[in-house]
Amino acid sequence: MTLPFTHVDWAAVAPLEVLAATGLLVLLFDLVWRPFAPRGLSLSVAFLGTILTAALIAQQYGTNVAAFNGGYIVGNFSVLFGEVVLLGTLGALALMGRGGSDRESAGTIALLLWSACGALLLAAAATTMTIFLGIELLSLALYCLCGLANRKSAREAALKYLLLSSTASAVLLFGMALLFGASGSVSLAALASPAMVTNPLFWMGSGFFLVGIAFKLSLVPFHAWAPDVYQGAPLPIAAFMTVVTKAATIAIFARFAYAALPAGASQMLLLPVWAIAGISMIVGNVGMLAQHDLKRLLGYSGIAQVGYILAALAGTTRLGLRYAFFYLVVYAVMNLGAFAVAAVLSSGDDEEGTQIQSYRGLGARRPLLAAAMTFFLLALAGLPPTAGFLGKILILAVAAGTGYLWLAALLLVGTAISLYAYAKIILAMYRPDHRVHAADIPRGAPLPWVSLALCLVATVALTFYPLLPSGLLPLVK
Amino acid sequence: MLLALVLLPIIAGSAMLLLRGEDRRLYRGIGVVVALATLVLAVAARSEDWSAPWLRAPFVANFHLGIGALAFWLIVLLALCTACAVLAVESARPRALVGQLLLLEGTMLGLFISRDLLLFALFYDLMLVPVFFVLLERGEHPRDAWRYIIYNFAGGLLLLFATAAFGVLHGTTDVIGSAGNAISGAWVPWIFWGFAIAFLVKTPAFPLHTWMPNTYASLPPPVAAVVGAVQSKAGLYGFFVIAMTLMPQEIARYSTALIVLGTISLLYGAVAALVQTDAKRVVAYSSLSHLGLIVIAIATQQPLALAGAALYIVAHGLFTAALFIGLGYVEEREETRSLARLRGIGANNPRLAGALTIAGLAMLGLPGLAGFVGELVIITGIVQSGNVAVAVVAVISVVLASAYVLRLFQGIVNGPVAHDLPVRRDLTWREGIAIAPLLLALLYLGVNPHAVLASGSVAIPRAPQSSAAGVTTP
Amino acid sequence: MATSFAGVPIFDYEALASVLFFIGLAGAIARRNPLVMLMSIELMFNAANLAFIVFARAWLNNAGQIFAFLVITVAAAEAAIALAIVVVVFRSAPQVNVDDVRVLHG
Amino acid sequence: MANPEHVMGVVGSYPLLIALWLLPLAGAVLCWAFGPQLKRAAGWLATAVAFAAFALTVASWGSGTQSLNGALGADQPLVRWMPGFHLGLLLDPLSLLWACIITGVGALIHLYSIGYMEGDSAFARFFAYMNFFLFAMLTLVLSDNFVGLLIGWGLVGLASYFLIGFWFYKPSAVAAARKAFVINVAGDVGIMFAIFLIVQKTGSIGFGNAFAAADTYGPTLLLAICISLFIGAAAKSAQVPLHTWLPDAMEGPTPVSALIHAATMVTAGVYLIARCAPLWSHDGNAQLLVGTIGGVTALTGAVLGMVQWDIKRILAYSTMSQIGYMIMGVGVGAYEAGVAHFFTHAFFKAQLFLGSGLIIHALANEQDVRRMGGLRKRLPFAFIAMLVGVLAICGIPGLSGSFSKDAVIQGALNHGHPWLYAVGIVTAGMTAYYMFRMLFVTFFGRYRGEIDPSELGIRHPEFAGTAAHADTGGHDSHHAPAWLMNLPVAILIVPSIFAGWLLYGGADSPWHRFFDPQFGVAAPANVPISELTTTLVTLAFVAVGILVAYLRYGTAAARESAVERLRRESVGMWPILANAFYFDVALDALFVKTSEMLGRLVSRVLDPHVVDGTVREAAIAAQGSGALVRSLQTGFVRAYAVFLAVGIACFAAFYAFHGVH
Repeated sequence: MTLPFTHVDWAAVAPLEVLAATGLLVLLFDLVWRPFAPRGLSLSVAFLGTILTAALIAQQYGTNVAAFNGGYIVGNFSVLFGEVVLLGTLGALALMGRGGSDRESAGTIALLLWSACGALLLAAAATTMTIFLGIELLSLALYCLCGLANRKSAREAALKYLLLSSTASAVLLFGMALLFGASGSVSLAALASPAMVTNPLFWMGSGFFLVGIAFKLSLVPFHAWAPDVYQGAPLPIAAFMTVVTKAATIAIFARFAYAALPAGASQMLLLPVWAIAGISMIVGNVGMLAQHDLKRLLGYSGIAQVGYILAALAGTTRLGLRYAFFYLVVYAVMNLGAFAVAAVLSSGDDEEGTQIQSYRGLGARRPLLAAAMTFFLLALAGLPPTAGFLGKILILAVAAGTGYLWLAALLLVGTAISLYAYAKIILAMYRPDHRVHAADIPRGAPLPWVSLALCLVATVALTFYPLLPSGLLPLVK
Repeated sequence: MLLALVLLPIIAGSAMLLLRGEDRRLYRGIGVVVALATLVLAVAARSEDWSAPWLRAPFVANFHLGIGALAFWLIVLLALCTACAVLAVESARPRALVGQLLLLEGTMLGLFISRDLLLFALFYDLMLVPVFFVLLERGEHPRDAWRYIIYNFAGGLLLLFATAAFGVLHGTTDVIGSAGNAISGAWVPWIFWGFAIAFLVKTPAFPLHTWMPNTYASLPPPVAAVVGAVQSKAGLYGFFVIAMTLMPQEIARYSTALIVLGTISLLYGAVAALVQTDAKRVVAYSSLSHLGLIVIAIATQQPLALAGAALYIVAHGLFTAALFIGLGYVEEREETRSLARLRGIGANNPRLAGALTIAGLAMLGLPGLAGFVGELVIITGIVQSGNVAVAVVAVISVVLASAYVLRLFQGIVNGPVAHDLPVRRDLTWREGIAIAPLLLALLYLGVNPHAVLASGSVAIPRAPQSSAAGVTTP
Repeated sequence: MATSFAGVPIFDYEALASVLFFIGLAGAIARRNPLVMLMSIELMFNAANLAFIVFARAWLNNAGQIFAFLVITVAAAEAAIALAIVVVVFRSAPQVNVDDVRVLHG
Repeated sequence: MANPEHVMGVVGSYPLLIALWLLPLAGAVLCWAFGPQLKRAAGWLATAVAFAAFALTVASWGSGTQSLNGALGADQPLVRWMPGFHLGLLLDPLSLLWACIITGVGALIHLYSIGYMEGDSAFARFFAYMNFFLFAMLTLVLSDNFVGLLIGWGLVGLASYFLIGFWFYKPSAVAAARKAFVINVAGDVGIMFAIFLIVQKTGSIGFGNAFAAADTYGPTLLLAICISLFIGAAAKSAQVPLHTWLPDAMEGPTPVSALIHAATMVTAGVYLIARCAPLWSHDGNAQLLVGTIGGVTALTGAVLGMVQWDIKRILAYSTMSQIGYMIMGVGVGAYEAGVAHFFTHAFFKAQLFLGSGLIIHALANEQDVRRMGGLRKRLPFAFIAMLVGVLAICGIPGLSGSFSKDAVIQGALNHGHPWLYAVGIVTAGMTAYYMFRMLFVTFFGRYRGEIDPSELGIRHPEFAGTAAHADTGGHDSHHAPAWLMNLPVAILIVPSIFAGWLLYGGADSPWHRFFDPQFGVAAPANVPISELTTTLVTLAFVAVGILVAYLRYGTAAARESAVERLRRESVGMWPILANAFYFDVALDALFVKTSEMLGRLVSRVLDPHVVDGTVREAAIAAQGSGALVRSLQTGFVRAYAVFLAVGIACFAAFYAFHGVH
């Protein structure tokens, strides 16, 4: 018996292998050298491995390989989304270097890397099977990661995420089963057949499939887990989830929406998604208004931001995908930046520093940090000169171009509300009468600072040198 | 050099925010030098044109900078106001204030020299930030910062939308200051109102003005001077270079609506100014009234009215800045702005009283000062466009203006000396120099307004666009 | 595509799978014991599995069967993690009730 | 107006004209900037400037009266704003006359002020304002276009404002200044409006173009232009109903009242209408309107003048009444007569004011005639000055007033307005009454300054213009030599008596020859009443007026019972007269109260609750929805699962529906 897969197939997944192996190496090194270099070593290995993976993926740019019988398709699409995933991973790793207890740090890092493997898999997955595999790999690791802090809230977040996400996975899986029943193939390519338009199984399967996707994207009404989990999870993990999970899931959604739908059915089929994307923009932003915890607030913010990204995809145009990707990158950068500021300010596992109350008077005590935080919040709101501004205008342009004006209108309303919410934090930082409340704030570890600075530079640079890759169209075969 | 023009104040301002120490003379000195340097640069770069590519899709956008006819005078006004405002800074923490003022100047400079709609939109939102922070840190109530940012940001969002839609429709946003970019179509009304509402918020005009009295009252006087004098003109400038140039049919079609809004603003601001007890609020509401007149002028599209509008934009900037700075001196001396308490300043501060007098007279449109020429030419244009009833309302507002200006000015300057208020010395040389250029400019433009008047009638480009270096088609 | 399997129409299998799925969903919502919720979720997984196998048979495509095996494996891993998390959460609790877990809300 | 650009004068370069125009400005700036250094010299400097300006005016006589190809006078272009907006100076007989009075009488009043303002803490500032006023007034009369005229119009209003409110620590002065200014601005916008209409029609602001097109406007537009211009004239010249500021303006120092509120500024309306004679001549309706308002004003002023007690208010109402004559004259088309009355009035009214100033100065700022009496012996020079003025204003033959007043009255008849003719004659009688009343009460009888005010019926001394509460900045501590104040008055006596003789001789009079090129031939005097008859009838009415005044105040018995009589008259005065026909109250209720009420409505109700309220409600709604979202997020994982299930159900329903279709 010969293996059905060739050298080409394995070469295509080489980056995943490297990343997975890095996770193993981290554990191994930790086992051997733990007494000497508790955390720095694990982090260094993880950084090196991730950067190596990123380099390997970058090498695949411009190639076009359908590995594993079309289950894993390497192309510009997978490369670019993979890089975003790794960007998020690096950002999360950087936040891990913020001090606190060393307990289980190697395990955490390893799990994080493996979770990122799942996300990388999703970026390239083109069959329902690989998609399921990727989602589960991503999620299973995250269930653990969420609970890896010695806090009641962290454990609760893990439980909630576990129960709800598993349910959603089951729905997704059931949808996949129905899609399989409709087309007789696990390949997404098979769904693009015109015969599917009249197939009830296809419609029901797509519905369940999209519910699963919408849950991962935390779109309303499948969003309820997100604020709780982001608040409860350790800070680096929350950052990871906001960026990596979203990037990977959007990759899947884009592949499904752009390449796997029969012509003529796609707009009607995806209409519910656009609708809940629109609702998410409002609910997410409104939800921010009454929050007292930064991580929770950013969770709500994420709900709305995903809505923006989907608004770019509405109409499923080539340009839309480019701008969705651009906004995704921008969101990743500014979100990581905000988390980096929070990481500098919070120390230890209890993460009291993420309470908005503790930001009071920051403007006077730590002007640089306060300025950075303000910058990222304004970026999230879409004020210039941040890339959030350019991203929004591009999304508006696409929405105007494709005729989804109502999405554009909801985006405008949502953005206005969001500024209200972000301004509240800024207000807390700069209000003169809050100056006295400023508690003693730790200096913070260097890594989050570096991350913060890089994010800041990137957020500005992306405005003036927007990263708008062409040839991003996802393939299924 | 154009790039340097924008970057100089921004870099200087940012650096100032990051530095330490509160040496008032040092920072004031740097600020004045930077502001004057921008003035020199602007004059030197008046005919320059600089461009670099930005976006290729979904529409072409470039970093395209150049100084238009009207923009030039706005820049001169801006640099002058900034220099004076910086010089008038009187704070225990001057560093950040001067820094924010320079940032404000830089962002507004960027706005005025943008030749690309997207770049314009960028600066349009960006210039909110320094003011927001000043309000936040030094305003009288955080609520004012809220109100300011929410209203203006909402306007900015509409501008954003309109810009995006314009870009999609037209294929390029590199259109400011060049002819032949007028668009038409079923969508254009939406785009037009997107721009128009954004500009009306900024100006502000009824009913989008309620952020303004609080903001002006709350801001420290130097910043209030720059915001009231120049930032409020961003919307009007936008009307000139965007709404009028790119959507001439729409502005003609909706001129009635704009005229009605302008007329309501005109009267509304005037009667509200009559009964304010806060000196700065009088100026704020008067601003609503005066800028309403410019909105009307723009809506009529009459060349004479536009010429007058250009002059009045500059004149209003000058006397608003002078008044805010002057009232700042009063507040600093007497520790109150309440007209119920202030009186008799003139007895001990004749120079301050004189400065306030000239600024106030310019505001009420005294013949011979710049404000008068603007009003006269604008209303002449309004009559020429056939809106005689509007002109009647406009002249009524002139009478009301004399009433509220005198109420303000006499309330502060005249009357018996208020013995319950502290007696301070008259204007120092520095304070005098900070306000004198504005007053001299008012006098000069009142006699010889030719150059500025001309800029209004040529603001709408008719000549073909000069080819810009570095621009490639997608 | 075959229309029946072992004398039973495909539609009936589909119906059964659907019923199982919704029973599982109902259980996941209604029960307070996280273990029972997890069991309900497993039921949903298995409903999918059933559908996969039936469709694999119907389409004569063994990818569906492979998928089912994959799901079983993944479900096992998930169960392991789930039990660990449940134990950690309810280690010192008198009873196992998800309604008691609501530090995070709002 | 033969030349195509329709410039009125001979275009050229006239450095004297520019010097004449700018010299007072330079004086003003010098006095203002270096006041503290100049001290008393500021007064002399300003006076020298005024005399120099007068000399320059006389020196410009030749260019002002030159005539070339139909162009009359001198035109000096200045600046160009825009096409059609050219500013320049024009000196023709009309402006020459005004310039002479402004600088000539102005110079004398400057001289007088050095004495009157002696010791005032803001001595230099006063002269800066005075010189500034000269500059503004010269701008007004020398401009060759409506915008320049409007600039001057506004600036004289400003100068007037400054000078009325000169003692700015007096709340009453401040209020009076504001009132004067606001009403004057209302007049300014009238002129502004006329400019709009003219520019719309002619595309130019120049007088020449405007008048050349006089017959092309059409009746409606022409009437609108004339009415707009007249609003300006009425506000400036205190015509009913915009006259209420003038009595209040007497809060200013007395020389100011003499110069601005009697001799020059308040006659700007006369100038304006005379200047725009080509427009008025084309519009009978406008003539009727303006003539009527002039007549009404003359009568109203006279009636109110009869019941005043403040010496300056008596003179103020008399000024108002006399300007009514002038407006009536120029309004109906008797331009030469109206202008002539301005000319003579400038002298005798300035003299009256300066004379009253002598009294006020001597009595330490006492202005209430009830507290005077018997001053004939104490202030003999003032008595002579006042007497000459009174005789002149009453129109006693031979004195200046009689010539011009009779010319106006006769002019009204000549131009077909018999009613105005009658009004003019009746008013002349009333004028004689109140002027002699003032004369008798002030200079005859016994001095009543030591009597308690309440016995004289002065219920609120602080409001009655008495010196009791007027703090004039150490005004009394110094006294300048008497000749400083007496000399100008003495000089003014000469023209007060003789200036009218310029009119003597009908069509051959120097006056007519001077103005003939300007106004053209007067209307044919085809009327049943000759000039001599008019003079005699007027004289009869004047005699009656004087007689009544004598009987009431001048007889020996009346002098004896003066205190009792004055008290009775004061207390028993009709409210309608005491309140000056309620003009103030009506204007206040109509405009001031209304706009303040609107302002309160706007800023206390509309702005916070309606306009901003909408936004605030939206913000509150957003906050509320935030709380709602928060409350939905209960924390119960099963509740979240319910959301999930509901979502699934909705999705399933949607896709099932579309799948089946």
